[in-house]
Amino acid sequence: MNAAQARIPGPTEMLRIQCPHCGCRDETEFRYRGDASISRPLADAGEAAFVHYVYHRNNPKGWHVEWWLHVSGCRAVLRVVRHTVTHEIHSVTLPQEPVDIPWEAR
Amino acid sequence: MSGSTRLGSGLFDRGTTPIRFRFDGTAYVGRAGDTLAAALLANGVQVVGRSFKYHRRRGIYTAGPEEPCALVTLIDGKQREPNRPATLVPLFDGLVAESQNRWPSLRYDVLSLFGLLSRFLPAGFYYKTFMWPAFAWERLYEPLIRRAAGLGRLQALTTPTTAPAETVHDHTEVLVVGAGPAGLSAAYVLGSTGLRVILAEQDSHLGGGTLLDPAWHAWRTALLARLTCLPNVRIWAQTTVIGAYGHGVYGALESFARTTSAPQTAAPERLHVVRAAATVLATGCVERLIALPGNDLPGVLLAGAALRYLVGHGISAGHRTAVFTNNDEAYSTALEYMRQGSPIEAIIDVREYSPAADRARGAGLTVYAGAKVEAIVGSHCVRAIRVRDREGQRFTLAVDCVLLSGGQTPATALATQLGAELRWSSSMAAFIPDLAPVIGQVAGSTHGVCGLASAVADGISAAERIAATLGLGALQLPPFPPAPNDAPRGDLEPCWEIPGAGAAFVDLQHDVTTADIRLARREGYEHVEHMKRYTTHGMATDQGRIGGLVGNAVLAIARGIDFAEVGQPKARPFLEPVPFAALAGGETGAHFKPKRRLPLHDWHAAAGATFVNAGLWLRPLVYAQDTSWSTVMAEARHVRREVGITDVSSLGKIEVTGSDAAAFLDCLYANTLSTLTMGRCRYGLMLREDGIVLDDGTVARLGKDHFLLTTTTVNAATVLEHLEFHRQTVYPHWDVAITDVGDHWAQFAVAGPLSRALLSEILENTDLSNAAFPFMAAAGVRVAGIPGRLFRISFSGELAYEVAVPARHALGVWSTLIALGTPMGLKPYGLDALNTLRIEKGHMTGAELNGQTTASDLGLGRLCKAHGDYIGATLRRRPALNGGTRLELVGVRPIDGEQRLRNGTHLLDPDSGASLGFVTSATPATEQVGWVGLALLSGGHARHGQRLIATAPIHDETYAVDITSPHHLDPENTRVRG
Amino acid sequence: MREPTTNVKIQLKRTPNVRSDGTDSGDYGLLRLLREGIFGHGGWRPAWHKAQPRAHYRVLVIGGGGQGLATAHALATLHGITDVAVLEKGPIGLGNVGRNTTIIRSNYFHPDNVRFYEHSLQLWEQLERTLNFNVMVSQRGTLNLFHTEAQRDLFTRRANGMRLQDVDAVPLDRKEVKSLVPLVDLDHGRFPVLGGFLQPRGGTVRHDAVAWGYARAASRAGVDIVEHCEVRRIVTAGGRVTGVETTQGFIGADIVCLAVAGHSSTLASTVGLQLPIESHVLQAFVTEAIKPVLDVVLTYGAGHFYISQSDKGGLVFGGHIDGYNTYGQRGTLPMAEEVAAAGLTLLPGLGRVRVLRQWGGVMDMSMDGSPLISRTPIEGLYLNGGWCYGGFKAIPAGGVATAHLIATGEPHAIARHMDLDRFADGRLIDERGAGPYPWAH
Amino acid sequence: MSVAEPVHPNAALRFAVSSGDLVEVVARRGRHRDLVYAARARELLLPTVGEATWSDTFVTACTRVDRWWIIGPTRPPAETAARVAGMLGSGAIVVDQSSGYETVDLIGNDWRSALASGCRLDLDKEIFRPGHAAATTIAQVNVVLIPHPSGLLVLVPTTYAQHFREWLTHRATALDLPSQQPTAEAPT
Repeated sequence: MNAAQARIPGPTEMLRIQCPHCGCRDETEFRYRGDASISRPLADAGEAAFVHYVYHRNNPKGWHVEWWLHVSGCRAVLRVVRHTVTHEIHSVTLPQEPVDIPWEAR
Repeated sequence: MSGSTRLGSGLFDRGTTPIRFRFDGTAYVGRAGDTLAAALLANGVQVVGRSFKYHRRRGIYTAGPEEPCALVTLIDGKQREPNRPATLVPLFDGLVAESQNRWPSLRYDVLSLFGLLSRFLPAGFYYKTFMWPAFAWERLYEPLIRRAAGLGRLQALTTPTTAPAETVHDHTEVLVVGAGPAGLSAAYVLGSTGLRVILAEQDSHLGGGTLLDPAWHAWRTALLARLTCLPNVRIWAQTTVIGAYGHGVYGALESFARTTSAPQTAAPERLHVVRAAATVLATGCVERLIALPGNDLPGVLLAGAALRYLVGHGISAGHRTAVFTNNDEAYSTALEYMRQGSPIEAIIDVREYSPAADRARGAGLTVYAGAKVEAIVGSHCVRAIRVRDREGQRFTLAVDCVLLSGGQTPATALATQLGAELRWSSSMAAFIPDLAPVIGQVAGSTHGVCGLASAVADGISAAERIAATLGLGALQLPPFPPAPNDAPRGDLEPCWEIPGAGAAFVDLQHDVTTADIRLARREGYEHVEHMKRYTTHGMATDQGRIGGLVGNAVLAIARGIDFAEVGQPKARPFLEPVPFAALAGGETGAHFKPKRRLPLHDWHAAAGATFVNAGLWLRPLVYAQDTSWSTVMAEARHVRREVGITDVSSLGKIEVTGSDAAAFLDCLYANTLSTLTMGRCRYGLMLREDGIVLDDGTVARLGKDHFLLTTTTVNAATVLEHLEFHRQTVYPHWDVAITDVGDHWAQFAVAGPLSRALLSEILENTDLSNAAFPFMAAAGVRVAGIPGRLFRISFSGELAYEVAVPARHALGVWSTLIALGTPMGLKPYGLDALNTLRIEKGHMTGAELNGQTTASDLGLGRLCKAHGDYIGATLRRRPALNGGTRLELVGVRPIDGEQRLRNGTHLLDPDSGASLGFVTSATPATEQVGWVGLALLSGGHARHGQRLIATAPIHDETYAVDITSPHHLDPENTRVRG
Repeated sequence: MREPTTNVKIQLKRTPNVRSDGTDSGDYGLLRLLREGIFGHGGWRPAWHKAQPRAHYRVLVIGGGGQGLATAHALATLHGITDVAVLEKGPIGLGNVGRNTTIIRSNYFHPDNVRFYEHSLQLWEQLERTLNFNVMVSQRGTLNLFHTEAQRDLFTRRANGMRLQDVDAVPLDRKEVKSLVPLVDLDHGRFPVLGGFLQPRGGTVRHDAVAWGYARAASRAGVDIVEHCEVRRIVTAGGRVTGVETTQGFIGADIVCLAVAGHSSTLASTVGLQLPIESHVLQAFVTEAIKPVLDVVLTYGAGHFYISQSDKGGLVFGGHIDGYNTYGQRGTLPMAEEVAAAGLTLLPGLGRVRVLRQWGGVMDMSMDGSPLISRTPIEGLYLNGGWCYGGFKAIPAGGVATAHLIATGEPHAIARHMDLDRFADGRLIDERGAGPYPWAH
Repeated sequence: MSVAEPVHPNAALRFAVSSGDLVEVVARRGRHRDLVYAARARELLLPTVGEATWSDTFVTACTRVDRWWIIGPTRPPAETAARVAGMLGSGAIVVDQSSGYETVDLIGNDWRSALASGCRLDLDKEIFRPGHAAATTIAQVNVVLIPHPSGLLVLVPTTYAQHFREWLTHRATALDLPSQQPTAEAPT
């Protein structure tokens, strides 16, 4: 662990997600839908591009952009920027909104 | 028997009515307000249990949840609840308890022999032995080790007698943990602002340290009176915060004291899930022991615990007591003992000087300063102590009770779970947490603050900082009751271990000694986590609260490093052991998952159906209690020959609407749906992006921009999510609305050669001729006066229709169909018959759509669009997903008509004997002799006509089968199009 | 006991403290214990040598967990390659090998997986002798319950497949289930128990001892075990591995093997490699020690719950992964509630047993739920990872197979299917048919 | 600031099952604003997410973007849906859900304590009050909660409704709130 990571307040595991529509809700109301930093390739992108899209992941130890479906609430798909060590949530946005990534992760 | 006496009344007494209880078969009497531990002490019971490894005698060591020794089994009728610390069990009339880990009795325990062999059984001895001869481990050693396992014996009824526990969800602005002087003050200040506050206290008495100091009783009473007047403050006594889970979420376990031996109906605990914007951790300290020979003998206990027994219960722990300390706290106990007339033989203080020693001497107590207790002596319990004084003189004092105090260790577990940094405090010789202000504040003695008045001030200051964090600005402090000042204090002098001959224990439950820790270090298990795991130090039910730090210090000294550097193992949840039942909450047993009921559930039940679990659904399996193949086949043959009706309401139903709906479906389904004409249905095949089949169903076009999708029962929620996810993330610009109408529509399949005639009779003004309503047609109809929908689709392979009506009209419509249809031969059929019919026809369900098969595997490759993009289009073309040795769908028939074909049977290559695949679905045939089935078979499409060996070793069956097309019945579809 | 089917037993050169059959020549035993007992245990020495890293090794294994230590052990004892170091960022054995629910079994669907895990089970059966360290293998049986006919069919298929490969599998009816595990409530749960399938040779192993035993045997065979040496970066030149940057400086190597399941992606990313892996947390729980009540490893079929009782008496149980990427090792409350609810539904008699601790381990969840023992696109860089939650039971075979791949350049016969290329080709080993959604496996 | 919810251990938790009609309205893409104006012209208020409005005829609640639940009195099948569709015009997709959900009306003030064990939302009466609406999960069922001055409306998917009612009765028993068996009366 490098110095920057060591300064992050310790692990906080259970999630509360600030849904832009419903307010702060428990993780149990949402369904995780994976990495949101990758987008579906265009139809003619070829097999390698789709293999990459379906199977390969950055899986970072740090900030992660990911999809959560608010399945028990508004059923919106949310783009959540979350730290995979501390579970700190930096931002929650809708798919069509610009994503806000913390400067450390850029 | 020596031991303790009840000197008078105590703060916790609730009247003087005698409370009768039994321990190990002997009847005793205690007082209302006692814990079991207090009542045992008062009755002079010194030995209450045996330790885990060496089966040494154990007495009562503490007065709280940190108790490592006095674990008992509570007996309630036929049930036995093991491992309850007697210090936490409130006494009630008729309580029955038993000591543990001894046989045949507490006094004579055969396995105490282990104690004599202890020199051959050091930490980790089992890793080095029991290996020879090879067979003996399985046959001899391992069974013996397992038999010796555990402390108490559980005896439980498989159906619990109490109601299931419930989990309560709570929300608050501030959670204050600990109702000592700091916690009470913080809750009072914050509560006075109007914020919602929850104050959780593990103890059944609020007040913490103020309970044990009579000078503070007035303050405590006055503050509690003011606090309870605040309606926005919830005070939970007997509630332990068991874990801090981040994002402001905490688990808290509330216990309800049992007051009677009458059968209990309510759950004895309740789990709270608390969400708090900020928290005050005023969790106090735990007193720690000093490692020295004999420190585990019955009659040794911690000084603070002894004070609690005396002030709270009026009980003295001994007749002739010595105190061994390295700090000022223990002097309060000695002074109170003296005040109440229980003799203190001596105070042995490792320090050269402290103001408390002066005060004690002034009060007439004997204090040996700069001295040490080198050993506590006694065979069964404490008889004497061996003291070495400042000058090095050794002498023995006859005592029956030793009060130890090795200092106070802040309870830091919650703080570290919240990410607090720990810093070593040399004045406390312990770690003190620093919490990030956005999360909350640490206050009182947890924060390293000594003295009750200082704790109050620290609690107030923590509350002010929290108010500032929450944006409340400067506070007008509420008026506080007058409080005494703190006396001047002397510093603690660290004292971890008094080396000497004999075992000095650091973990009293697991019998871990300082020698074990040094051995671990010598063998290279020198990291604190390795030492813990190798010796099991701190892994007992008490989690090493009173000796954990001592053991780690012994390790640090052995390694010659700093305490701070040796660190300590992570304090994981739970802070106090949580009963399985409390953690599980109410959604257990029959309520573990919801039951989903069909709209016609009651009709099916009344018709005598046997129900089967299909996911969460209850579906009629057959309309009989006899579920044998003969009843199933009677239902299925009736459909083949006449007409049957079955409830398919559990199918998923999704409406997709909007000007881009057709284009959207073309992207989500592998086959083309935009070319579907209005009033028609089409089979739809949906893939995952990796090219594997996700689900299948029918798609009906009800309007230009209006489609109705059906999904399989099991995949209804998955498909809905799949559609919603892709609409929102991949196709967000399209005008598409997805609406789940699964519960709105009830749907019935009417199938069989007579189905057209029957429905023509019943449906109003509807021409069902092939010309007007061909195979795969869809239309709105009125049925029994209700507007509904009619589809000509077939899962059974027969001429068939599906009728859909709003669910609240299902019973009326179904009843009408049954009433009018019965004279024409209509009979209901269940899921098993439906399954028989579809297997014969070669239709698939979850057994074939198993998440591993491709469209090509299932013989549906030709349906997939050759051009254009859709989910799964690219990756389904990967070479390993097509042809070769892929498992492909085939039909299978035993050549012997008598031979039963079982699901899960493997199909072997007759030459090599290698398994080529397996049977997924099998049924007796309706119109032919024998069994038919579907199988997934390596290279199966090329194997039609081959004869293979079927084998099911677990059924001891091997026989020949023929591989066929999966369509056992009517491959030309003449029946469905008839 | 059957002989394991290890294919390669070439002794390239004499390795210290290793007999010709690859077992440790050993000095742990009853007599030694008695002698030390008499003389005060002063003669014991560190179980493994605390090595300082040298400047260069032929093989560097990153990760002092079960897989890494077993790989190094197999390199030294089966292939005579002793110029090996295991680098561990903290003390060894505190990752997943020290955080799991200790279960071993070989009941799988995919024939290649059955072969691999069965080989592992056979190696477990003689591990005490191999390591001269009692890891307390307890073959008490693993019992999977089923609650629907569809589940019974799947288990039947699996059991038949296992029996065809000479692996033990026994179907049990309700009565037999009840007599084996009297605590089970067959009838009152939401999904009554219809029966079960037992693998009698499945069981549990003392997990910490596995790490210590392998470390000791590997160290005695000449492997350097370097603790507190965190690898920051894998170093390459011209497309091949040259060594690693660590907190103790650069260490050169011809071959580097990643055995850091849970954190494979993080290290692979230092050479620009993306893996078909996400890291997810799997939780485990232990209760207070009670006298024996459960004699098998029991798996519930109607919810995520499995449980066994340790030799110390604690009931060890677990459930499903939390289901989102994480590197945090602590348990969460909703999962604790869910697992306990499933457990109490199956075993209502445990209601008054108290749960002592919960914790989590970070899993390498692969995209098809099966592991990776593979070369990588970078020459000299090998991967042992993607274990999902099956890594513990695979330790002996995983070590043997990884060492074989490193030593011979060819995949071991039991692990040919575990390569990285299978994702691009579509040769997926998706036991559950859950698809490329790691959180669903 | 808020005040903790008092518990009345002897009061009854009553609940009734309404037979009212339910319509789900979806705004077509890009037509949200038109739709809200069109509805307002017909005196049908379409609130924003998390809110509910009450008129003499309809209860309208919004728990999803661009979507509304409209609860009205019972009419012959699909008539309410047709009526709403007529009011809203082409900007809306109107789906009859009258059979898709059961409307359970919890009457009295005890619903907050009754739901505290199953519901993860903050039900404090200062925080969740009439005019609000929320979709959440209770007893593993996805429900919509619409508080009103004399109680709470709960929309429960029909096939889960019996499970939910059994759970509610069980909760009332556990809290010592004698529950009244469901009746088929409409609450409005």
